Amino acid sequence: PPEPKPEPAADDTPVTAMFRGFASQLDSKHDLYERLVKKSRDVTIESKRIIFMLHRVTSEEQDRQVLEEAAGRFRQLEGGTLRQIAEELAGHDPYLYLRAISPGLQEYIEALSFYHYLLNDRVISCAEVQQRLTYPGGSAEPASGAEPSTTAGEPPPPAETGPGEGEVGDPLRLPLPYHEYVLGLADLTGELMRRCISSVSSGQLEECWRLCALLRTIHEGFVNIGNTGPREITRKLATLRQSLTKVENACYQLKVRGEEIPRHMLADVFSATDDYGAHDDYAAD
Amino acid sequence: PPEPKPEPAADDTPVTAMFRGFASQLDSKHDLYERLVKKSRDVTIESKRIIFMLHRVTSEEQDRQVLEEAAGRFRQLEGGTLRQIAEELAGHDPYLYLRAISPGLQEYIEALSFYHYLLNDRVISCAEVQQRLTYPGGSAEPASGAEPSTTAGEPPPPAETGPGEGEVGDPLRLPLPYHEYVLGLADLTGELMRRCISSVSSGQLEECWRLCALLRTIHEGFVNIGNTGPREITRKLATLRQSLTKVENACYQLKVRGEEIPRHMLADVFSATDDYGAHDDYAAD
Amino acid sequence: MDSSNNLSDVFLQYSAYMEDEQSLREEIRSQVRELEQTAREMTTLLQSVHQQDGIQNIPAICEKAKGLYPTIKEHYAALSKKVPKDQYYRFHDHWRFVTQRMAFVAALLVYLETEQLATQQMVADAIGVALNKEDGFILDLEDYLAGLLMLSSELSRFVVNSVTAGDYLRPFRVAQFLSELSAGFRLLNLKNDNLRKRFDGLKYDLKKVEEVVYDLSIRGLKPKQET
Amino acid sequence: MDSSNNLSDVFLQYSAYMEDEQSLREEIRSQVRELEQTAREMTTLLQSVHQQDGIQNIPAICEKAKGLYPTIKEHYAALSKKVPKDQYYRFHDHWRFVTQRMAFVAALLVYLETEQLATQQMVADAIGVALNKEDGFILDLEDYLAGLLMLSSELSRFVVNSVTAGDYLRPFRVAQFLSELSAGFRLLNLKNDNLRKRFDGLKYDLKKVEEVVYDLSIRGLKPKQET
Amino acid sequence: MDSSNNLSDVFLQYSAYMEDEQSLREEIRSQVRELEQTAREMTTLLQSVHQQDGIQNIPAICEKAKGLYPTIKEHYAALSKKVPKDQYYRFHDHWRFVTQRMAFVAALLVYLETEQLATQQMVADAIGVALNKEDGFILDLEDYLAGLLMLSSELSRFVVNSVTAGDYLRPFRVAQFLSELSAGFRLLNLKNDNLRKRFDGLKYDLKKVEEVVYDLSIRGLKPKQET
Amino acid sequence: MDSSNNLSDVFLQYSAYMEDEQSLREEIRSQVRELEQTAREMTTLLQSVHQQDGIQNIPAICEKAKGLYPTIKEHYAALSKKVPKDQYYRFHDHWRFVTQRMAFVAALLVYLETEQLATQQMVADAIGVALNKEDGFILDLEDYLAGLLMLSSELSRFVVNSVTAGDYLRPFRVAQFLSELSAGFRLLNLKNDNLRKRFDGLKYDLKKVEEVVYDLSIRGLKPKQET
Amino acid sequence: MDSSNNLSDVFLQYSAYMEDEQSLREEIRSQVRELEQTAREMTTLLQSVHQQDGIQNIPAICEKAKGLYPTIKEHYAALSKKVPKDQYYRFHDHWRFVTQRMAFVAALLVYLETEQLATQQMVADAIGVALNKEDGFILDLEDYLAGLLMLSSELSRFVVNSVTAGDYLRPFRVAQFLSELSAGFRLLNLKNDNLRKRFDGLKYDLKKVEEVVYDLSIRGLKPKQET
Amino acid sequence: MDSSNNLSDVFLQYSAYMEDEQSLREEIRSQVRELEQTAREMTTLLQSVHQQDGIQNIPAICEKAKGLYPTIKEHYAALSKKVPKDQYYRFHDHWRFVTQRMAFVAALLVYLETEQLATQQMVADAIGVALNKEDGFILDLEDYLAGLLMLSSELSRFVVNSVTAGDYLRPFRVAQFLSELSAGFRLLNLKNDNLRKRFDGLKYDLKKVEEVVYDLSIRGLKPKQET
Ligand SMILES: [Mn+2]
Ligand SMILES: [Mn+2]
Repeated sequence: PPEPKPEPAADDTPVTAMFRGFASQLDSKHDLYERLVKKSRDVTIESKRIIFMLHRVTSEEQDRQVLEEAAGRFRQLEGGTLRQIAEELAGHDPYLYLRAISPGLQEYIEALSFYHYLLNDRVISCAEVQQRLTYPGGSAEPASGAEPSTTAGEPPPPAETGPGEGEVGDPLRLPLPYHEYVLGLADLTGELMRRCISSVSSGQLEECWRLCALLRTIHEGFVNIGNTGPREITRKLATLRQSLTKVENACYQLKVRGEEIPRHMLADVFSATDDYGAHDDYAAD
Repeated sequence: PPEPKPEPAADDTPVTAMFRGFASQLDSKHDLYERLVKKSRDVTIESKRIIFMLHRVTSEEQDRQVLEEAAGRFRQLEGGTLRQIAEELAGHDPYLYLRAISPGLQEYIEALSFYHYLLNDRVISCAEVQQRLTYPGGSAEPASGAEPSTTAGEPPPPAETGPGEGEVGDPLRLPLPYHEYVLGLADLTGELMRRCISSVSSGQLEECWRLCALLRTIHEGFVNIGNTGPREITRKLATLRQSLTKVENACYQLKVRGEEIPRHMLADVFSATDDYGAHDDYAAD
Repeated sequence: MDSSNNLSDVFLQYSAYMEDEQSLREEIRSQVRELEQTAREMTTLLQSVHQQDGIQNIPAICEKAKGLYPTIKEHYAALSKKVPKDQYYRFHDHWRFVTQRMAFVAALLVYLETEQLATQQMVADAIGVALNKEDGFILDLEDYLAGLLMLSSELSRFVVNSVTAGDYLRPFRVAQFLSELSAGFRLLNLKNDNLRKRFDGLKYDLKKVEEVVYDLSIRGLKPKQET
Repeated sequence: MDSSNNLSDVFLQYSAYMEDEQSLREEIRSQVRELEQTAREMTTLLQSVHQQDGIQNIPAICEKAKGLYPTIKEHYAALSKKVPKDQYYRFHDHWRFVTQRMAFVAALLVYLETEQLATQQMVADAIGVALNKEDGFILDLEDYLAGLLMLSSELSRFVVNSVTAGDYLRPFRVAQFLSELSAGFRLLNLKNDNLRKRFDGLKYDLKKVEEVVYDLSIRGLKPKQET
Repeated sequence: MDSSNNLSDVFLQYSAYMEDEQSLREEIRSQVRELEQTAREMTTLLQSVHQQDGIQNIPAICEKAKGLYPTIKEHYAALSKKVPKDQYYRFHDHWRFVTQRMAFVAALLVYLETEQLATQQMVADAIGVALNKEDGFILDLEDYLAGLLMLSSELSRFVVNSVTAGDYLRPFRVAQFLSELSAGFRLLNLKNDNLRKRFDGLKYDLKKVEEVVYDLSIRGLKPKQET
Repeated sequence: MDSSNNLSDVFLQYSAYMEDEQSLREEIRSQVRELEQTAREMTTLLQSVHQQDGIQNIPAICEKAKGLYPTIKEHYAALSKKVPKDQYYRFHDHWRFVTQRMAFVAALLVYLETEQLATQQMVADAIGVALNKEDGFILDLEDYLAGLLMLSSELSRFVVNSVTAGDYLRPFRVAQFLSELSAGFRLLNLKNDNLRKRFDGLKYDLKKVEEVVYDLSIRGLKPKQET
Repeated sequence: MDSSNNLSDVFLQYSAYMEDEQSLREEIRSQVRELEQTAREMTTLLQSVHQQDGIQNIPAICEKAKGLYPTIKEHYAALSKKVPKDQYYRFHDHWRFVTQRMAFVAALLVYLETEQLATQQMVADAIGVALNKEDGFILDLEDYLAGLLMLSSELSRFVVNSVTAGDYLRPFRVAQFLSELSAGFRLLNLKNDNLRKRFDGLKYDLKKVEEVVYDLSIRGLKPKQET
Repeated sequence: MDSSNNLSDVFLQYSAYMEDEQSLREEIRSQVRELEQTAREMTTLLQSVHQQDGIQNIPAICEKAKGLYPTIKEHYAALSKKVPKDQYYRFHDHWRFVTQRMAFVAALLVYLETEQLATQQMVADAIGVALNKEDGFILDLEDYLAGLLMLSSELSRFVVNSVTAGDYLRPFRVAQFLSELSAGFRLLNLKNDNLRKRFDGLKYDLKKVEEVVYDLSIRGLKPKQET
């Protein structure tokens, strides 16, 4: 963060001198805000790219490779841009700048929780995410994998950590408000829906049922929140419901279509086998 | 009005043949509408120009000349574009096309009533306006003063009067709904306000008082209508109120300024003499 | 003072004018409300064609619905008397919606009985209004067209229920009908936003019916007489 | 079939209930429209105080306007009969606006005649409604306050026109009145957005009147009796 | 000075009155918030009928949800005590939404257990409020109807999930139920814009369920007992 | 099933989190309401400087208003205790408005007593909050600036009333003061929409005061000591 | 006087300039209307590919539609002459919609004839506009992409009707094509909301086509030549 | 596979193109921000003409302000390089506001130095942009006119402060100038709502200046050299 640099002009009145100080304070606040907006945008872009990549996950062997690549990119993101955000924020009231970083944070949570679901078949908790955004050793050396970012021209973080420099021993952390985490989860449902739609095409029926159940559970959670949460949630709830409807309709279609599959043809259609299509009373054909 | 010209294609089904007829009906309705919109726009432009010109009226001699020019231009407008509109509408339900011609009509009423006020010092009535828009002899020869308009390419009115041709004896008239007339009056107040502001500068105090009283009376009329009229009135009422406030403030300023005029200086300031400035208790100066 | 007297005449006249208009509108509105009531009854009666047993009883249902035509005609006659000549479009908004609905009802009845498209003339006759301005209270072309577009939505639902009720032939005929109707509408240069939006609905309805036809075809349920 | 019949009975019942309410609402609306008509007439009459000659004739103008109070009271009595005792607030929106206007008219009359502030009680009495919910159709406090805030705007216009008509004393008295009224409103914790916005208007009106006082003072037009 | 003192007294009185009302509103709001909390819990519990295993466990789920009725009743009793008898509609907006939701919940429970339509009386009893204005805190008819229309949307979703869970019979029964419900609503002359829009939703829900029935029929999945 | 258990933990935690937040917000809101009450009282007291007799009694009025500072400080102390460290801006919206008003009040008091611009430090001290985040509950810079911009509007009104009360010197001094303030604000790169709009107000206020100065100058009422 | 004359000359010049622009806009609008007319005709012609007999006659239908290209080119040439070279984006909104439609038409024609994706260059050539800004009136990239996304929706409908008409091969080829198109769009970082929404539509079109492929596969209707 | 590779190449190309445009917009925005900074500095410098001592020092103030023209020109040159020659109007909104402000600044400087109206050419030259589209980055006519209308408001304030500072000649000259400017604008047929509203402002500015002229005249302060 650039220090205030009021350059009093020769003909300044006391009032103008004072306002030069204000100008410099407002500018540095605004500059920090802008820097955070840019970094947040970088986080959004990279998170969206990881999500795109994760949608490629289908077969076992490929999975491992893609998931490993994703793991690496998350490490880079967390050690790079996200860490820089944490450093910029150190010593500031994070809520003053929340609106600047919120879009990036939510997209990161969306990507990370999608990855985590693919890897572990469960939803990552808020504490787990916070853990990943906590950097032991405080303002230590920048993460080794820091990506070559467009912000290269800025002063290197270790040299000048700004207002927070007094607390070198404390772990550096990018504070994650619970609301942001939950809003990220709400976005996750869109990706789960997309994954379900692709699963239908690639015949991974088992996963469709699983995704459908998961989406229903998330939906229940949000129904219980209702309109008590931040206003954004209400807006996202509508999208969530749409995603849920799409998934439920896809599962429904799989079911009714599956009901008329002649058993012997199953192998031709789906590469993966499953315990599916027990009924045989399909229509005259 | 162009007659329907459905050209049945060779491979038409009965349905498509029927729809060709509909298409032609819809198109000719739409074309008429568009023609009326254009003519209405011409009426608006000419009316606005006359209003501009009328704002030049100040001294006696010049007045006569400007007012005569305005009279001529109104005759031309009424015998030209407005008559063309009447001819286009002959035989049609005018309310179907009211929205096309309404802006032009209202601007014309605004201009005409402004002119009429300057000439006769009173407001023209709806019947008087309707009188001017009634053309004896029905679809007779076009008015001699018809302006060289851009619509020259169209068929000459006498040759083809369209659906209304059966009623040659009836006077041709451009129907003027009362609402349109009243809406035009509402617009007049804006011009009266502008005239008042100019009168202040040119020192015609008598006229300011007169205009102020007139505006107040129109305002009372509209207060009595309230929100029972068409929605447009409510919108215009706000503008009317603004105009009234401006005029009342101008009169107020004239009064308080006048109060401190040294009597002997009056002649220098105002060209017109008046029974004004009776008080002498003006501030120390 | 002269100008002020003159002005008070203007506003008095206007006041009287508005009161007349107000009470005329009130009468029209109340007449339209009765018309809407009957129109709603006809629509409700026709809803039963979607029922399992309704599909087998179409002629009876149509007869029952048509029994309300005389009432509809009376309402239109009464309404028509209230509206001054050449001022149809001054008050059009009051009956626009119900007339579109009646055009739909009439066109649905014609379709159910003859599988033909009801012409504007047929609809006008059915509800007892004129086609040409000279002959009085009319059926506006755009209202008629709006009615046809409601028909397409009803038919796409009807096709689904027909199949459920075991009638595999109907979808093929309806697809043909809607395809012709759609071709017709494509010829129009729709400036009216409302019609344009509903025409998008027709495209969607047609697609839906085409999918039903596809479902039947792929399952070999396409009856023989269709080729 | 049994359940279906039953269901349609239940809905017929609901339907009847809703029709009743609908027509009650219709009656209220039409009664309110008449009330509005008279209220508009009173407002229009009072507008003439702004005219040059009106300022000299205030008592006569007030008398003329007050001549309409009996009609107003009749309208409120008729309205009050229509509204079920415990459903005032169900239909409040219908007469809210006109009642605010009547509160304004009554307060303006009181001010013009006595240069005093009309209390809620005085306004209620003038238009013939109650103050306490127990006594029936009431004057809602917020509607009364809204009326007072309209008064301030009318008075600021009145001050300007008084000066134009040569009355240099009035601005000083109105400034004092509005300043007290403003102090009164400051005591209220206004949660109602509408009132709060109008109160900002009062501040603006007061400022406007203060500027008139200033204009007179600086030109030595401040009459002697004020110091 | 006298008038000024007086004026400030009057305003102090108004101020006290408004503060009282303010705090009443505050209390109502906080009571409604608790009610909403329980309503949300019931809704959440009922959501599990959509899960694969939920469909086999409907009676148990219903029991669990009904276990919250006593709490709901307590909340309504508390609320009812706060609201002055004749001011129900003054504060109606505060509990309108949650009451519609409760009407939906109650009607869903009745449907899941009996496949019948819950009447207004049944809903009022379930949540512990009155039906007639004379008896105090009531269930407004329009709120009840809004609840029914939410039910239709939930059922159309439920039908889809039932099929996914292998229950091919349910769609036929729900189609019948919604078709009757739709006929019922057709009897009403809906002036309320909100209800009218939701009724359009019901038509859409019905169409959706009919398409499910179609899907089953065309694939020969129509169970034997239905004809 | 694992994932579902895990998820219900997530939502349970979130629910608890939100309840905590909700009740904290409730407490803050109620504390702020008390603060607003005192702030309103101070503003009301200061209003009397606009009165004829008030202008002669400025010191006494200021003393009386300053008598409420201890109460203000208590409220801020209580508020400050409720807000967790480093979460000032999480709840800022709750007290933003009243703090701007207090900044205005404090700056007005300083101006009336010293004709100087109150610094951010002076305002912070007066209302008992800190300037640096490290020292606790702070006075946000933008809120302080918003308070200064309210001051300009009050002063432009004050100038008008001063002249009415016969003080012809004050306008010249206020014009100078506002002109400096305006030059100061011009140095800021205002991103905050609210401040930017209010700054437009300052320009207007300055123009107004310049016109008063003009009125005095042209009438030779410009006192000698000003050149 | 000199300066005044001069000034009025300058303003007359400005006035003329503004009138010119107004009439230019008018001309553009009317030229675009003609273009839209022809575009509509082409679309209508191409609709017949969905007909039973149309699917067997694709080459003839394409020829007929392509017969209108010269007219389209004339319209674009006329339009291009009207638009000042460097002001394309000043008036872009006027022809944006019809150009997207023409991009769709051109891409559909290319697909029907070659089963290839029409590049931006191919579309530009077909309708007679340039690709590079240097060469004059261009085909904006986003308009081209919007046209491609309309294509996907048309093809998903086409696939359904192809199967009905007995062409079991086409779905497999269209599925491949749309899958590649979808992969292409995934490479874009779509900022344009409109495009992004349409891209979601492409995914659904693809899913629909894949379901048709599935339907054919399970019935052994997958033709041999596809692998 | 061949076609697929090709397709993905094409889309990669499109993708790059879109990214470029995005970053171009970013660069333009940041360049405009710098331009705004300098424009603000010039405005601030020119504010001092309203000060007592400033009015005696106009030439020096103008010189100082003009010292920033080179920077302004650099910014416009840099901006101009970024904007593709034929896409001025694609990005116009980004610099529209600051260019209006610069037109105002340039016209004010010309007026202060020569008491002439700056033509569009003069303004364009001063800020270093072209007048004709052929010559590159231009000064749009409407932006120039908006700048002139800002000038009138500044001059009306300037006139008031001039009189305060003892300059009694200036009001007569400014009145003449604004009267000519107003006549000029009357020649335009303003379609642009924003311009039309600002033109109403010009009329009021003129009235204000004429009142000053009147004030001077009645006091015999009209200097001799003016006739
Ligand atoms: Mn996403
Ligand atoms: Mn006008």
